Amino acid sequence: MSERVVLNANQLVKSFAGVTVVKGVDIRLEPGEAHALVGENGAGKSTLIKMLAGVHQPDSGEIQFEGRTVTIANPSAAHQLGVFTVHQEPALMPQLSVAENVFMGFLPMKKRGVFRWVDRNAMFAEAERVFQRLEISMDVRQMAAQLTIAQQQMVEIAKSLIHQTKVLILDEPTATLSVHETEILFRIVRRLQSEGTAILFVSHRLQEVFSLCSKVTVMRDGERVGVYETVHLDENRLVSLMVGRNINLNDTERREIVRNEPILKVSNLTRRPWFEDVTFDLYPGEILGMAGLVGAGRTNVAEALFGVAPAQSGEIELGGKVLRIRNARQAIAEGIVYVPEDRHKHGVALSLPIRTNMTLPSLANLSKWGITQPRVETRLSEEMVRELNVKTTSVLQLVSQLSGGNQQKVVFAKWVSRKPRIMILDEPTRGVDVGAKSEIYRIIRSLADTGVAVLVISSDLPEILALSDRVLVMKEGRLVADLDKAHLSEENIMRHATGVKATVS
Amino acid sequence: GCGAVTSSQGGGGNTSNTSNATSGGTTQQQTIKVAMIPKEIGIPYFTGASQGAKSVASQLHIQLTYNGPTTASASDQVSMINSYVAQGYKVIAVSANDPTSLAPALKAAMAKGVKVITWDSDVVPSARQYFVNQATAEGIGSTLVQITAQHFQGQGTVDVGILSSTPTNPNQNSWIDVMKKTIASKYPNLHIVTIQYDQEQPDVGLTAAENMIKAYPNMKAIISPDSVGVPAAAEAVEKLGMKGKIYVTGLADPIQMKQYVDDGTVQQFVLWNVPELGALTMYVARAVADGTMPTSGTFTAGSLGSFKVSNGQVLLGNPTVFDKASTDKANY
Amino acid sequence: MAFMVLLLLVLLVSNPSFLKPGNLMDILLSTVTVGILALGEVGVIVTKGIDLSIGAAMGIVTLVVGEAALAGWPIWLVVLGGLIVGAVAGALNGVMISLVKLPPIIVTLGTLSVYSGIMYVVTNGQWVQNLPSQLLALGSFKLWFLPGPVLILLLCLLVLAVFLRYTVTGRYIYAIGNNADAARLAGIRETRIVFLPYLIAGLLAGVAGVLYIAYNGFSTPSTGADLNLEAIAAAVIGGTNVFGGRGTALGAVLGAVLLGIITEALVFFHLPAVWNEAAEGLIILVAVISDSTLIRKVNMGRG
Amino acid sequence: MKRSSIWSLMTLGVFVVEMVVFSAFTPGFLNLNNLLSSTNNFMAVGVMALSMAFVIIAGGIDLSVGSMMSLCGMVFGVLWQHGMNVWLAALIAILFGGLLGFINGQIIVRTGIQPLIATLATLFIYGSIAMVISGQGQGSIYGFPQSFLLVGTGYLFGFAPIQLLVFIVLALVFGFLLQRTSYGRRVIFIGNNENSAFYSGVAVARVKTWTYVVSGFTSGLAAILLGSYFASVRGDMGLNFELTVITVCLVGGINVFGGSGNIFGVVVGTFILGMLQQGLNMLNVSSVEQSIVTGVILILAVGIQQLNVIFSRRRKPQASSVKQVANVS
Ligand SMILES: Nc1ncnc2c1ncn2[C@@H]1O[C@H](COP(=O)(O)OP(=O)(O)OP(=O)(O)O)[C@@H](O)[C@H]1O
Ligand SMILES: Nc1ncnc2c1ncn2[C@@H]1O[C@H](COP(=O)(O)OP(=O)(O)OP(=O)(O)O)[C@@H](O)[C@H]1O
Ligand SMILES: [Mg+2]
Ligand SMILES: [Mg+2]
Repeated sequence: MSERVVLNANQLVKSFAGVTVVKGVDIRLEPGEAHALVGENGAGKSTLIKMLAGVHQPDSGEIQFEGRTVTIANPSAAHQLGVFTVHQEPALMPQLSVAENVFMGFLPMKKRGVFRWVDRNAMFAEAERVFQRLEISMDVRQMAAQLTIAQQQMVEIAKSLIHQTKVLILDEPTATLSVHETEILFRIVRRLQSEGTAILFVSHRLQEVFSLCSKVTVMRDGERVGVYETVHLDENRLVSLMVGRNINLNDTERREIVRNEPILKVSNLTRRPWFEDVTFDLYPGEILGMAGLVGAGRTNVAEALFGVAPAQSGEIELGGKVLRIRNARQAIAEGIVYVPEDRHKHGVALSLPIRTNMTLPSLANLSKWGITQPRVETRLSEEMVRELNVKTTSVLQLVSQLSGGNQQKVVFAKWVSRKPRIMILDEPTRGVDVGAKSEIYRIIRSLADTGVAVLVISSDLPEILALSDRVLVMKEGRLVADLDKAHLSEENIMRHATGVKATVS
Repeated sequence: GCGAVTSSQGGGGNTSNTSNATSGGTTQQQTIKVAMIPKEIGIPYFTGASQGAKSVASQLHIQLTYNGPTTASASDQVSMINSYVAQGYKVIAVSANDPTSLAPALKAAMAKGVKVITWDSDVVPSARQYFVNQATAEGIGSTLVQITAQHFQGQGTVDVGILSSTPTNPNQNSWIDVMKKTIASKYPNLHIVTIQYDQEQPDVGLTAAENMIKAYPNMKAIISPDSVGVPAAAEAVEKLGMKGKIYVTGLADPIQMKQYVDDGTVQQFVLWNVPELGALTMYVARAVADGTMPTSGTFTAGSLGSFKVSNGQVLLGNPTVFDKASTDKANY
Repeated sequence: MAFMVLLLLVLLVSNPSFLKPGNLMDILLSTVTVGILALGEVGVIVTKGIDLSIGAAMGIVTLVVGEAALAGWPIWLVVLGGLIVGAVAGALNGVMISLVKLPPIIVTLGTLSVYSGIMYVVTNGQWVQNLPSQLLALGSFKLWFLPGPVLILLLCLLVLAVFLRYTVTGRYIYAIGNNADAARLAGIRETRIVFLPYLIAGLLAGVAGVLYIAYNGFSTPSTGADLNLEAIAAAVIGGTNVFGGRGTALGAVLGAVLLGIITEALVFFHLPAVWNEAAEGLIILVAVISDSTLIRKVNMGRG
Repeated sequence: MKRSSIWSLMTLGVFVVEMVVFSAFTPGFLNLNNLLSSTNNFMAVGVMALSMAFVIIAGGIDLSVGSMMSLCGMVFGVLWQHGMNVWLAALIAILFGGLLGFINGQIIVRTGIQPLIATLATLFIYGSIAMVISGQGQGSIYGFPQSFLLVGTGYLFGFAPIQLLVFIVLALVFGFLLQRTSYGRRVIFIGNNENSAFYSGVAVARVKTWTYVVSGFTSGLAAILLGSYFASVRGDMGLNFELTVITVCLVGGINVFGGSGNIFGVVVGTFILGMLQQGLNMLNVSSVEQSIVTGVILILAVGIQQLNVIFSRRRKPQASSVKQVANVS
């Protein structure tokens, strides 16, 4: 039995600055097994994974690899064992080519003289092959700086596929991916599995857990709740194991929307080469979904509406007034706010406290004669922390110390407090756990109920379906469908998004 | 120009209170602390002066501190002056980087009973008691022009380039002013075509000189009143194969010029006796401390001989024109 | 460097003698020192570092080389000594930055002071001059039509460019500068990779120092004081980003050449020298701005 | 925030050690009057460092401060020479500094070129213009009225140097500005994540431009202080000041890459470096040795402040255990 175990971690403990975040967790992986790791934001999943990947050292506990006790002192030690990890936040080298990013640390080389030369041709060819396997068209010579967050995620995945892996750890690899890319990823993972690789898979999309994994380890507050066979579970049961209570994501009790006058009329909005002739209306109180494959141009449309990347032509009419939105400040002043998809780049300042991040857009209102009011700010941000259930010790904690999902709530919080007219949410629940997701859904719905018009861009189809009153579908920079409630289904959306009839698991 | 460097030529009428200073260990003297501050350290010129000063300091019962900024900065000199005052120095002898910036600090020093003299580069007269003047601007400027003019005697218009140190150096500027005036009045065939700067860096000087030679093809002479500039100009002339075609002269230390004089790139250059300047400064310091210094007339500085004093200025004498023979003899 | 071409064209039209091959070679000659030092800065700045002491390190080398030559050492030993002194100066920076993890700007500001002080100590405040002709020959030899120093500059450029672009270690230098965390996750040993550029910079300061004294014929205790910022400027003008991750060897040398052209052009335009720096600043601005807008345009077009 | 306040405490410690060492070795050093009056030597640097802190925290750098100082000094001098009231001339010179800073800021935010290179260029340009003006004005300009000279050399209540008081008041204002105003908050945020600030509706370009404008103001003020202290202004009075000013900021714990630092640290940094020169002068250390000592102390001071960082890093087992793993696999 025990020789069937490739990796066996016993009683791992890790604390940061006196706070124990992983409290004696076991995990066992067998070759060819796909094992899910689930839990709320901040449950300690990434921390556990980082101990297996050599990023963090456990305070106590031991890790056995193929029966022998090992110290995984740093990432290259993990690599030597055959343990490769796709971390939660993509960390690419923006000024280097995609291919170099993929191979960094393992650059194909020819030895000649004292130097080790990079075999560039081999590198580019290899990289192209990897992306072909991923069924993605990617210019491997372009600089990583130009990639969207989803493309970055694909590069991260590609990095782990160039090795002979014994254990492949995937920390929320699908958070930015749409169904299409996710399917491709799963096909590859299944093949690796059949070759004997053990997979440890983290996701907040429980459907994926059920479709990919045979076992699931549930964590809550740094502890292991238990290990279960997925065949013996269903989604609701799993959620209650994670959260300790029942949650219904599809709570659709919504006020009927009366579509009288649109608050926002967008006509023929164009910004080549990103999108063209985008025309749609948005009504007060409506939640409008926007679906599409990665790179369809949704984010670009949002950025045009928010003014950070203004459109070249076309018209934006807000509350009957034609606007030329040239920058974010103007958009915000008009009541348009935007939760960006790349939260590390555009959403938060990681090394500043939660409070500072949450109050930045409202700073003018929160200060008197330009003098800040720390107490007022604290009160407001504590309120937001409570309302959004941000898991933190204090509002003065640095955002970098929060789990990914909680960071997302911070971004969300800074806009909710501004009482906007139009809220554009770009992947609003990327990396957010089920519990928080339902809270965010609740907030989105109640905002909409108070008359806020919401545009939700999401690659998570169940999310689009759960939230939207109406769905726009984008494909290659154009709006290809406007589906009302009656016509909403995953199949229908995917058909428009891909242009072919797709099957969805 | 700098108003401080005034001409003392023709000042012979002033003979009323000639007195001889009693200096050089005849009487039992008390040791005094003297601070000697050059414009900057690390330049052979000032190092030469310090050697001259050191050679006479002990016989004058002077405890000498020689220290200056590493770059020619007036503000560094001010903070040095302040700390010497705080440490109870008797005399401060400074070669000023700026005639006016040092004035408040020096006046404050005098108010506390410290004797202040300047050497090599003066401050406004109200901020010091004596200025030991190495040579008048007239002397330097006209000599440089004169030897150049003699070299080109009988020729038509001669284009001349000037390579100075920095645009703000007061000594350089006053010398260049005199050169211009002398040319205008006596040698109208000389024609200054450009003034460039070496920023006191050999490579900058070399590049500047090369560029001058190329940009002004008719230029026949380079005069550099700066000890970095002369060897740089000579080097440029050699590099561009213009030896014999471009005449190089200026103010420089003999030891620097030896190689260029030896190989014939430079025939003549100008300087005063720098160690003697340092030594004279020490004699003046001693006399000022003792209260035996005359305000005008003649001042006898031990073995150095006697020097003319007028309006609080002690004049070292006229600059020397060095040629191959005298360069070989000089050791500074 | 499109602007550079433009500048050269303007010069050609206004003063044809400027672009004579001999003159161009002279410009290259006058940029050798700054060019080599700028090459040293590239690797350093790519790793998000900076070396403010590079001119002072070169200054020490000029003095040591000069003194050693005057003391009658054989010329190969003199050169070797110069390179070693440069490398040691660079290594000292490197150790404090990579191993002790002190901020590069502070370390090199500190060593700038220390090295400048040492320059006076080495020479006792005197200049180094009247050098033996074997040493001076290093500055004036020619290979066919190429002056020796230019040849060595080109050699340094070639080696460094190839090293940075085509070797594994070179790519690791970029990786660290781009995203040190990601590089660590990829198993790159940070300490070693951060150390290397400083060593290289020191070594190049050694090369530059030997050439400087051999070419200029003398050196003073303040030699190189003006080159610390100029070398950085050349590298940055050539496209090296002070926030790390980007920069090329060729760019740095082109940056140095641009500075050289500007200096010479100003004299050719018969501009009073007090205006030189203003014109230099203005041309740098125009050059960098026009290049960056050009680059932006190209990127847009490509997208 | 937390890390930078640890830093400033450490910095304060370094300052105390420095003072103790100097008073132990120099008999006359701990004379309060001497100490107070010696601050006159470095207050101009301190004033410029206060605003440089803002520039650096916002992710920029300003190499042109010395040249702006020279140019403001010349503008002041020339205006006064042409008969303007000396105080009005001073005010105009300071405002003119703001204009120069505005130009810096606009070049940077409009063209997107690196601040290092933009301000290096204006360092040349402003400095050169100052030289040109001074060339026409015959070197230095002097002879200001006695009342004006009091700014640089006078004492309030007989012992408190006016320059020092100006610096302290300004430090309080700047400290308040950084820690307690929305402007300061935006500066810090931009230094941490400019993109995120932009996406949050912060007028990034305007906030950044203002840091340079303020840097210009203080350069103008420094020119006035120094002009009064030296009783003259000249075209190269600000030469080589930039590195000193930046050094003060770095010693004071301002992060070169922006985002963190505080004004208290800058104040302590000003005194550490200023007193260092004073103390070494009193010890009769030659300027050559001073240069070496200053360099070593600079590295040591920061090294000590880094100790906690280094130790926390050491606690983790490091690369040594890689071999262990290699044996296992
Ligand atoms: N470097 C750190 N310093 C301090 N606290 C940390 C650090 N890293 C993580 N934490 C804390 O540890 C807890 C667990 O974080 P972790 O990232 O492991 O959660 P997670 O389960 O991966 O959550 P998510 O689903 O949101 O990614 C969180 O409360 C987080 O705030
Ligand atoms: N080559 C590029 N250069 C500059 N910016 C780019 C480039 N490619 C993408 N972007 C930026 O990346 C972001 C996302 O663009 P994209 O068109 O892929 O959006 P999307 O369809 O919403 O993708 P997703 O489905 O991942 O949200 C936008 O901010 C866009 O401006
Ligand atoms: Mg996580
Ligand atoms: Mg998107």
